[in-house]
Amino acid sequence: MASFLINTLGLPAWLAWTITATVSAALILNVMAVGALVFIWAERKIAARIQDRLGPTRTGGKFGWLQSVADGIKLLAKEDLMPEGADGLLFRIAPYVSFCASFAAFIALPFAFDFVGQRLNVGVFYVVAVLGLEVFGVILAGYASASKWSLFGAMREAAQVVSYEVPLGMCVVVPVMLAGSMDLVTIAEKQAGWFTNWYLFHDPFTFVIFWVYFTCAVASVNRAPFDLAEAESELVAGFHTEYSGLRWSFFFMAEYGSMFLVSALASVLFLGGWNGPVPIASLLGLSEGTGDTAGYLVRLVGCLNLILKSTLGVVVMMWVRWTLPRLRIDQVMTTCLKYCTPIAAVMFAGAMLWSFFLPGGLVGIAGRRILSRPAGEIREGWLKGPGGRGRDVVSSRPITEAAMMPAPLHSDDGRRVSR
Amino acid sequence: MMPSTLLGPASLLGPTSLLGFVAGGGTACGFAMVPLAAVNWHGLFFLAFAVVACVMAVAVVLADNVVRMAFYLVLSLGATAGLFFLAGAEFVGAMQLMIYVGGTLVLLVFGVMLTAQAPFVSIKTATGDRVLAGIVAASLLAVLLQAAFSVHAWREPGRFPGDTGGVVEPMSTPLGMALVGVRVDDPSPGLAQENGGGNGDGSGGAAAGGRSGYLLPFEIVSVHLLVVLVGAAYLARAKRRRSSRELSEAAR
Amino acid sequence: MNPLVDPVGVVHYLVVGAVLFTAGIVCMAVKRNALGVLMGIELVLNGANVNFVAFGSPVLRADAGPLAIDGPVIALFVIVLAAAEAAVALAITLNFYNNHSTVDVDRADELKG
Amino acid sequence: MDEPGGISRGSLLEDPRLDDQRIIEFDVRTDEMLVNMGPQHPSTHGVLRLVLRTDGEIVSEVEPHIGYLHRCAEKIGENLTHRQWIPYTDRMDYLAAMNMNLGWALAVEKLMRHRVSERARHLRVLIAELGRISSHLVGMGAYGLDLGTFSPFLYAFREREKILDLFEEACGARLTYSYITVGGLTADLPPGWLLKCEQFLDQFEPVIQEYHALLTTNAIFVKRTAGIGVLPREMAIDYGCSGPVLRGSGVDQDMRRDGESIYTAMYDGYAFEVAVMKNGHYPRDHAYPPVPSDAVLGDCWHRFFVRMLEVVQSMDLVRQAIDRYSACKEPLGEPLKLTEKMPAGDAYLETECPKGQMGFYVVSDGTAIPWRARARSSSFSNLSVLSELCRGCLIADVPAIVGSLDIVMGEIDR
Repeated sequence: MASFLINTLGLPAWLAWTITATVSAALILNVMAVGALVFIWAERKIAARIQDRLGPTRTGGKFGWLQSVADGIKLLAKEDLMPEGADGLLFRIAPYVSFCASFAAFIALPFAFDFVGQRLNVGVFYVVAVLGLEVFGVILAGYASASKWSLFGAMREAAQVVSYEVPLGMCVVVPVMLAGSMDLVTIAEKQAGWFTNWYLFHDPFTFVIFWVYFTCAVASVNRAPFDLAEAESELVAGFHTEYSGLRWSFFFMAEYGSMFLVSALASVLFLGGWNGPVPIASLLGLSEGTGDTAGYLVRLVGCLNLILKSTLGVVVMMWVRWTLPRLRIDQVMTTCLKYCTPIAAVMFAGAMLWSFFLPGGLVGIAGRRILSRPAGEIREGWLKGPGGRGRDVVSSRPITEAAMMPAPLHSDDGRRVSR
Repeated sequence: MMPSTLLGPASLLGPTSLLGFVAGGGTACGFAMVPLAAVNWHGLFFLAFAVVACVMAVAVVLADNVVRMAFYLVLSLGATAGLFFLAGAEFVGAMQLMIYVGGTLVLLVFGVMLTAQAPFVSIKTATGDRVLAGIVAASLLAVLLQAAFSVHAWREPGRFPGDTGGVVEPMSTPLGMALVGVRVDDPSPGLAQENGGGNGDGSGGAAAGGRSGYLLPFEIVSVHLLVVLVGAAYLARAKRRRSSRELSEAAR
Repeated sequence: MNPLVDPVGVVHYLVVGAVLFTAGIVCMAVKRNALGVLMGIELVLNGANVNFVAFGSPVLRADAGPLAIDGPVIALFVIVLAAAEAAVALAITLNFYNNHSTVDVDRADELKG
Repeated sequence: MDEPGGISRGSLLEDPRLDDQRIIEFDVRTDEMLVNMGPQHPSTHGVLRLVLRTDGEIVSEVEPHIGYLHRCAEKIGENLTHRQWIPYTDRMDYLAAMNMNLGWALAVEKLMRHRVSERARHLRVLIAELGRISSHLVGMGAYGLDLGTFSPFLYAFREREKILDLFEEACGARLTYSYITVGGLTADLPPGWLLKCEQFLDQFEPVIQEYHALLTTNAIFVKRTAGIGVLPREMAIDYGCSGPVLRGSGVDQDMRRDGESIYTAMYDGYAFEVAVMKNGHYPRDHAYPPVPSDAVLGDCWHRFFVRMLEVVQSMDLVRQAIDRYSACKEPLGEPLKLTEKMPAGDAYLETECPKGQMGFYVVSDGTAIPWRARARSSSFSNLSVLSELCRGCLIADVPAIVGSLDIVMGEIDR
């Protein structure tokens, strides 16, 4: 798009890039905002169905499609209150901090092969790190509200999220290890093909660790049964007790955005990303590279695939929320430190040993390397890696940029350059 | 071509164009001094991040409220992470976000907890101290800037990120290898042989070359972290015990 | 030298690093709040980090050479050690608060605990 | 250095190491915080105000403040005739208004030495036990809400609605019935009502298994309630607790069996076993889920479980009452006149209401208007034990404990 603007319209480069970046940012923002609207509606309907009710039925037609929009308008029109004694600056800025963190994490999230705001070499790491910043807004809100309930909520959130980052990180590392890359695009590409290639089914350890990841993800985005920070029966509304109107809705957009994000991350890391369970495209002889329109369609289907999987994750979170009671803070910490962390550590070690000793998977022993194709490649890549050459600036030998990469990255980078 | 670049436009921009756009909000677009067509993106975002980092650092100094100080500090550190991304050190940037900013988060929590009582929220600095500090700061800054500008090689303009052919060089893999003791840029001949052998573990050749890997420092740091963890837990342990002598005295 | 037009070079980063470093030093010097002093230390380390990354960045200089790895690695070590340092410093602050009921470092003028 | 107040008393901190003389101080010095829970708080069941003294998440002291719903009901009772006061008893425990009506009616009947007809007796049992089911359904659902799960609340209300429908058909009201009144009931059941009631019971029976699955046996629910807020038997008796709170502590007392004869006569011929743990097990008349291993007698889980058992027990009683009621061929009889004079003297009667033993005291000077009308609230006594139970618990346990006491502010403040 930028090159189109530069070459065809003759815009200055910086303007072209500004426009391009704005469009991308707007698209991601749309994913988040519209996603939040849809998810809030879905949450109402799902909760209603679980509770033997109907949920919204009138606003905007039969299924209450426009209920979220109506809510949004109501929130916009609501008075924005700030308690006396609050720290004005921090109180005002806190919801946006939360929202920005959630939003910024979307930048590195690939929706399909090339549908990514910014492909980052350290994508996984970046997403987890930025997601962890969301707690920041919550703490600021809790402190700045000058309310004891808010403070309780903030402190709980801080303890919980900081603790859960440990097992979450350990879970995330496993697919990174298997793929040999922290690039989300690469990780998802490694799982192309039939659903048996998904890391969920890579080995028993990854299967277990997916559920650990999901638990930790639910905890780190503050959803029931880990929604201690806003536990309405204990802390009134926790950190957002004093918020109203638009600022309050920003907290909610951040929450739903994060929910979608961790689900999407789970899809990319464990459920094959944009690859469907059946590689229809490649069976039909299509790929991302064949032709503009066909490739675009393939990517579009992939995008739908990913959104579908993520939505499934979000729905499961809702299902859990409307079924289970809330844990107590000490039980939440016990779950994290006594169960999730050790399990994640053991599973990490197990997955490591598995991919070392059984790079071809169980079937691989039998001589058929259909399953877990990537693991073997990564090992080869690692062995080959040190033998590659350093960068040109030092050595007198001509060295290609790709040579310093492990083999798997090499190929896809090459593809990228060629495009 | 159009569809493929719809969402992936920024490969020429350096890694953080979008992040930069969000964070910087395009604040620096209004520089009227230079012809607009000549503006380059990298510099624009560098400016945005640099301004945020510096201004927030100064704000940390000027603020009195601990929680606000921590907030400014986080913004400053976050902007610095952006600078790291711009410099191509993506891994360091992400690390900075995760560990540094996360660590500051704990600082903030402590700030909140320790200053729940009003008197500690803001401990004012004497004006004389401020003036004195200002003088010292100015001279220190002058020295540092002079030093920075004194070396000619440092004043050379860098490359446009686009010069590398649009591919962001992946930094994390060589970094990780360096940490386990393997230098990918090591031209030592030993590696070539190993490569030919096909089953070398790669670590043997590192010592042969001039540049060493970081396996030992890495291990030391990990042990250090463990020690620090134990030490911090000890310092902030839950209870203190009376010695047996004191006990017997108390009993008498 | 204009960063808007020319490519950003090492010296630009050095200036940022210098400002952060100075701010940190001043922060350490003038803050009476122990946590403020701690934040000053973080700023100083961060300023140093900017320099490490700048010197090692192949984007900023053509002659980065082996520093392309050394710079980031050292920066990583600094970050990790800063985190460790923060943990210990916080523990000390906590102890200090317990003994003196304040976090004002000016009141820490006796050696016995 | 002085020890932070209250922290060493906590049940959570009942750690043998704390008695260690060598420990002289807590290193992390903490400050206490006074937190106001209520009167506008989602989980204080109305307008109860709790002042929590907390140390971090640990509650060292809870002080209930009551009186936000005081409506001078007892004083009003001195200006109305006995039957006119019935609607005011509706508004005491508005979740079990039928049982409130019954309590006052029986107290006045005791003073007047009035016996209602057999048919009225069985109808009263039927209605009162239905009222008990509906009250326990609210208590159970709201308890789930206190613990952070929303769905059981609506499941419970769904069934309660059906009971309210039955009540509405019988007396025209859904919340404040004034159905049972001095000298009988205001009206007989409409035709077909018994059939509907039986239909309700038939479909309600399997639903209880749902409640057990969602709450009673749910792992998180057990973790949140088992061993929390343990009320020892002696303390329960000392504080005058009653109802499921008392029985949850293992005290075998139920006014329907142990009360005064005018009340127990109502249940003559009815077979029921008091829902209390005896010799380590609950009554075995139905298949109940087993008691979890970490539940201690007298904790929140047991109080909750007793309520669940009483729902089943009341269903049995309702079935029996339906049989006996339909067997009665004599007429229902008219209630006493509004201005029927009471003999001079006084009478006090405690009945087994869903929340506990509700006592009504009436003093008469010979007119139809009581000289004194007083109510002994069961929730009031049950609430008084709160500060003992909450000592040293976590903040999240406070709603769990308050919810397990199942109080109604309308009854406490009157």
